[in-house]
Amino acid sequence: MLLHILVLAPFIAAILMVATSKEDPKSSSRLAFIFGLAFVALSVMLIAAGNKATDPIEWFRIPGTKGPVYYYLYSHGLGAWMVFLSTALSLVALVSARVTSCKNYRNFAIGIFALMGAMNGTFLAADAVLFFFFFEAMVIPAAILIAGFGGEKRREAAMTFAIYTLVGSAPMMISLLYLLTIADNSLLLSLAMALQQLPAGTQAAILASFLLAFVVKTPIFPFHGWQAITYSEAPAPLSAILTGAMSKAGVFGFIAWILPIFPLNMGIVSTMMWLGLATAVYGALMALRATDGKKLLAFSSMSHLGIAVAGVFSLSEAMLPAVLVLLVAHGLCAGAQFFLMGIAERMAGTRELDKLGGLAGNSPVFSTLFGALGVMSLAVPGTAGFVGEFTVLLSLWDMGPLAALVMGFTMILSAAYMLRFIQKVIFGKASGSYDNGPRTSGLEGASIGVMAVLLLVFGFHPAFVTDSLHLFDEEAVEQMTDAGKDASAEEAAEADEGDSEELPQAMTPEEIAQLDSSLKANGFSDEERKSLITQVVGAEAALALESRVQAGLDSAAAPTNEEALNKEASND
Amino acid sequence: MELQPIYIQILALAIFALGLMTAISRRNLFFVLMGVELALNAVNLSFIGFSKTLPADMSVTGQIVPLFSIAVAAAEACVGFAMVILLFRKKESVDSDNYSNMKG
Amino acid sequence: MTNLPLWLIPLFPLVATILLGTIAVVSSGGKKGAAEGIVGALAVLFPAMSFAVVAILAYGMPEAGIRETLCNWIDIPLFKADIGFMFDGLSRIMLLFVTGIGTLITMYSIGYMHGDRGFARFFAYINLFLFSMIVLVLSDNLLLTFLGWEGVGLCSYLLIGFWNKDVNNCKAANKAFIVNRVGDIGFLLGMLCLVTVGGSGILNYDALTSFIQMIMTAGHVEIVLPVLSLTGLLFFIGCTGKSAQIPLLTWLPDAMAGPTPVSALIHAATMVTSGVYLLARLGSMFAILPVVLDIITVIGMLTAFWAAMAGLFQNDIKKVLAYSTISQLGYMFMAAGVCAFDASIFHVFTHAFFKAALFLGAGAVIHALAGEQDMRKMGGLVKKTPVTACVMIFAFFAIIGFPGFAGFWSKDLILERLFMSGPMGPAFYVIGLFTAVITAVYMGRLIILTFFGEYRGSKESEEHIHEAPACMLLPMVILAFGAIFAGYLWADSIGITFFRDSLAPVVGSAQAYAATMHSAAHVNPMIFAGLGTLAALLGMFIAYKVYGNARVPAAKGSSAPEGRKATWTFFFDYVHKYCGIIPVQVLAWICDVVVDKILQATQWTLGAIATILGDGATVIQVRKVRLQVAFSVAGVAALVLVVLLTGGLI
Amino acid sequence: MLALIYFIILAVIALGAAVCVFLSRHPLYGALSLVTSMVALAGIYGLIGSPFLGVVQIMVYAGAIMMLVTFVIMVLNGARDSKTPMFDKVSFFVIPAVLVLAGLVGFALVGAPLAFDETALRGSVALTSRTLFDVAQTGPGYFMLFEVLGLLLLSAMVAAVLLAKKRLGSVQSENTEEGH
Repeated sequence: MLLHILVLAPFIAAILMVATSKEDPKSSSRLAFIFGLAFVALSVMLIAAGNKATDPIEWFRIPGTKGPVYYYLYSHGLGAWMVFLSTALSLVALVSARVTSCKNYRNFAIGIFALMGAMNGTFLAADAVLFFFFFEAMVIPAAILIAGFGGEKRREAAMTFAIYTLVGSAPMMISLLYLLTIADNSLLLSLAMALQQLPAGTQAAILASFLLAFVVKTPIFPFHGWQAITYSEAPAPLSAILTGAMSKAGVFGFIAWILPIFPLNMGIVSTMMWLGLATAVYGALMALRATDGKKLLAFSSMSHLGIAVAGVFSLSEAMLPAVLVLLVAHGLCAGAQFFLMGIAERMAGTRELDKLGGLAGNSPVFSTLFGALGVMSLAVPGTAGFVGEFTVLLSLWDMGPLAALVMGFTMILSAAYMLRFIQKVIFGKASGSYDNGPRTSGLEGASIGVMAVLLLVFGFHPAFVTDSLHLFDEEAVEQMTDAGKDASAEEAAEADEGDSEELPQAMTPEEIAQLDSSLKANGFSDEERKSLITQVVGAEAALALESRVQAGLDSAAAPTNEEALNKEASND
Repeated sequence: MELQPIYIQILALAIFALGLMTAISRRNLFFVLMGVELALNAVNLSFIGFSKTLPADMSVTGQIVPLFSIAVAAAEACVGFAMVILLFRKKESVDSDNYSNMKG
Repeated sequence: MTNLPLWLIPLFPLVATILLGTIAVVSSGGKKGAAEGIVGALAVLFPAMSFAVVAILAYGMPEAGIRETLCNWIDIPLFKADIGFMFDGLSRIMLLFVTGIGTLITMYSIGYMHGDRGFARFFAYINLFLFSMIVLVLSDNLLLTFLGWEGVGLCSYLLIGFWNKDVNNCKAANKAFIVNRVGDIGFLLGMLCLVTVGGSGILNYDALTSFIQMIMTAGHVEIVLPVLSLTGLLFFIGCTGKSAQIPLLTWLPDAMAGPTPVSALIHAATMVTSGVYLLARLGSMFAILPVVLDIITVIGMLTAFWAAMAGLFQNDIKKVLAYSTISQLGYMFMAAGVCAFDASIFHVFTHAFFKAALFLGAGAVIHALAGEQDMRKMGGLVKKTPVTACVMIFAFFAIIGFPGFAGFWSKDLILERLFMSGPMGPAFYVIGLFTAVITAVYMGRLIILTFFGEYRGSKESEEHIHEAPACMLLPMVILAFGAIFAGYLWADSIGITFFRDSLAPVVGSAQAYAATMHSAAHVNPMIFAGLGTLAALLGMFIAYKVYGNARVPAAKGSSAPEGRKATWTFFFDYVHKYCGIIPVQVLAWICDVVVDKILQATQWTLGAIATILGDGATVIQVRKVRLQVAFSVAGVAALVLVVLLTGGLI
Repeated sequence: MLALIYFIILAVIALGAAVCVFLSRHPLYGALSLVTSMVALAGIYGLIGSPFLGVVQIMVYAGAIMMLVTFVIMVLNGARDSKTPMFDKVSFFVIPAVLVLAGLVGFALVGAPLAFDETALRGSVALTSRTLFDVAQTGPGYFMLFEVLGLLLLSAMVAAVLLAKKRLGSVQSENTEEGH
């Protein structure tokens, strides 16, 4: 139920916002604030609730494919945290935009809620088609908001953003459709199994098309053309959401879709890792030369996400918690920095770094927050950023000292550009007046302050974040199994009418061992392998159990399989 | 020689072709609308002609659809001419080539 | 009383930080700022309470120290770390002088910062610094030490750039942080190296020591030696950053842009010595890495010599002290390099007193002269500010190693250990002694130029020269006492070894291991004492001869040295510029101007192709609606034709 | 046989009138030709057994709509497109295209086997109205559709009025301008 609310209720909220008066931003902002707060509370509940899944509802059938598309949501630690980022940043954006864009506040709030719903859907979808649907749907409200509320070159920015992201994910749609013609349904597991049947060349092509979508969204080095202009032209609250939550969809895609579905050979893995590092260095270098505050933040964000992607493809055991902490830290930190830059722009009327300065004496609360968050983005120990970057560094160290060294270089560069940024904005002498717009409102300052405090809390006790991360723990596997059972029970019922011989059989230990070794060869870590196989075996065992009860056979073999598997995993 | 259904259809086709030609090739907006009316009439004729070839219980549909299409055509003509008046008032012209603002 | 929890020690400054920070932010909106009385009282009270806790704990500390694990910090696969504290001989000494001197300097700052707009903010930073420093020395594992390590770097950044209206101060602060960051990456990678060798548990100091002992007793040193050497080297890079050694030393002279109490506390007494602390803390590991130890010795020696030479050329009173700090840190590294960790920590201890006294004295002078830092415009101040002059002269005697003063005992000890360190020992000793002579020369120059001769500033400014207020003088006097008597905790020549015994549980075994590696002839310690005294006297004599006759060049504009002196002083700045900054800038330029333009061109080309294709399609999309309908008619005709030809209908 | 003769007469009238619509210069002539063509078509409807539709055709089309058309044409007196050519370059493309289309469809039609089903009169008023309004037999389908159609007509009327009327304010302003 929680999942349904988190995905669907934002859209309902958007529709309800339409009912409020356009001329009366005060009432609509109050309504929006209440909604936003409720969603944040819900997302915190989602994190606290652990793994959850809804009942799969058959949504529609794509002609030419075997199985139906399910409306099926499930949340694991990663997705839940991303949902938290999306709701929290949306709330702060609503608060911040209240001061900035009074005139069309209602429309802005509608867009933000629609965007939030699409992002939540992306992070919670268990069905590939559903995921893709939301993944694409995110672009629309974002592009409209940029075109409607952005800076001078907003049309260009919105076009660039929409074209880049939509074109980037178009190949993914085609290959997903192709996969669906082979797979039983569009759930993760059957996609992975379907992929195994394809020849290696096709697999590589499908992998490339999937990667492209996520690489553009993140963005990774040669595909980052949309990022700087979009982030700088979008209204600051939206940029915060874009960088804090939406760009996470790319990294999330790598973790939640690429890694489980595709057999990754080392070539791809190391290529992606080095691409991530190249992005990190490139972003940092570009940030060093940036003269536009928001562009600087955009490149800084790109640099950090490059590190996150490199961390993902280090595929070490510590990868998942490390990247999660890094993403959460970056989401909060970069988001807050964009909000602050937005306030600076509002006060000064410009984003040019050379025309800013001296804010420390002018508005101390703002500068305190600005300085504090700037320092936090440097991954100073005690902040969540440090835990994330250190653990990612640890993961990269596993891949080789050179990778870690490159990341270290990036960290030095990040200090260089971020300190320059802080100095240019809040230190020195004021080069203009700061009376262009309203100053930091109390609510704004408080919400950004809360983000800073959260960063500190996660920095000293990252277990808040990492503990929620039992990606495929027993409960989830159970639910996945149930879902699979339901789905395939229907199919089995259909099949019973025609031919009852087609009931699937449980996998033999040899088969499991084979699967395991193939997974291992493809670079899966022990835990992932174990969880994947547990899923497979769980689903298979449940099915086998059914058929065996019918056949009156002994069903003791299924647990034995699992035991053998556990033994294997522990031996590894 | 008796009346054959094919004659009716050929007549309907001829009138439809004339209506289409009028609608497309004439530039006067009135002729465009009248061409459309002519084409609609031809379609009605075709319906009725075909309905005559079916058994009585199945043919009723063929009688009903023209009825509706006449009503819809009336509505269309109503709005269409109102738009002509509006357009004429705007540009003092009923030449359809003058109204090409939609092109980006 | 000894069962006080350890976390109380860092807690007090942390609470003070939060309180003062809140006051600073809340009061900053108003015109007047917070009441200085309350802020000052809070700022001094909390460090003083920490000091009291440390003192109580230090008094009743058991031989093996106190260990306390507070909670779990990071717990993910592959890596676990706890937040835990360790209070042993080494931390005890560090904590005593960190909190003690910290309290004194905070007190001094109340007077120094009087009337500043950021009064509360300053003390919030100072308390944050004390918190970080306490965590640095109190933690029981490397990761938590790193927290303090970066924390002190951060506070140093904040305090150097405290007067942030002036962009130059900010640039100095940025430089300090970035150069430190380079070292910090070394520290981080060093930790990862250690994790590779022995898992995440090895980051705990006790675990590391027992690990080293285990491989030593098992005789497997050769196997892990390459990795451990790399580890040691990486940690040493971290130390060079924090302790301003070659090649990462350029930030310290620039860091003098901050308020003088900051220079005294952070850039002389405490933070910069954390590198030495780390070397001593990891002594058990460094002791088995001969190559790294040699590198440390050589680097320390070069730093000591170079900084002493550079100190000769400075006109800014604080810059002289900065180079002198670097030089003294070089001594400490030399000592650490020959495995004399107790001697280096002893020098850290005495140095903290006399250097803090010198800086506070310099601060009092600057305060008296309303911000003038150029020594060429001073002179004759002994009459106007007698207490300050006395304090500085005592500290001067301490730093040059005049017999009986604190520096004498520690420097003497280091030189002695250097001499006995092996075949290269005498060479090290000679250079060390020579550096001591130079030290005496430039310090003598400072004292002579500042306090003796005629006043060389403008007449009207002479009117305003006044002695500092009592709250500034009191800490100075206490530190001056420290500068005189701190050395008697380990007066080897007269047989007091309290300090060594206190450190023995921590670094004793490492030094014993190192001592077995080479045996040196025993020399009478009185000879070293005599030579040291001689060096100090010689230096003083030279200084008197050269500068005593008031042949001081007239002050021109900048206080920075010029010509060949500048080349010498800024040598490492040039090195950094040409080896670090410019390559990065070129790289950034390539990224921005070349790579990005290529990508944009690609993007543009693709867009142009799409546009051209689109234009091709719009040729059909004519202006006339009728023609479009005609096209569709033709299309229907074509469709019908196709259906007829393929026989779909008939 | 007699039916065929009637059919031929009516067909010739209808076709000829349609050609007149196509070729006439003034829209008023076109409208009158269109009326003629529609009346002829109504006759054909009656001839092939749908007298109800024939009546509706005359009432709605020939009566109501064409009156509207002529009225509008006369209101907009300048609607004569004498300045523009009747046929232009587009027509030379359109006419062959339509003819080809018609020829192809006609070719397809000729091949189709069609025959009249010789049963009783089917398009009678009684039968049609029974089919339309008999809720019990066919369900609400046609009845609902009929009502919706009524709604459509109503809304079309409202839309036409809204579109065509001058703004009251603008009328007044024009009047005042004239007054000055």
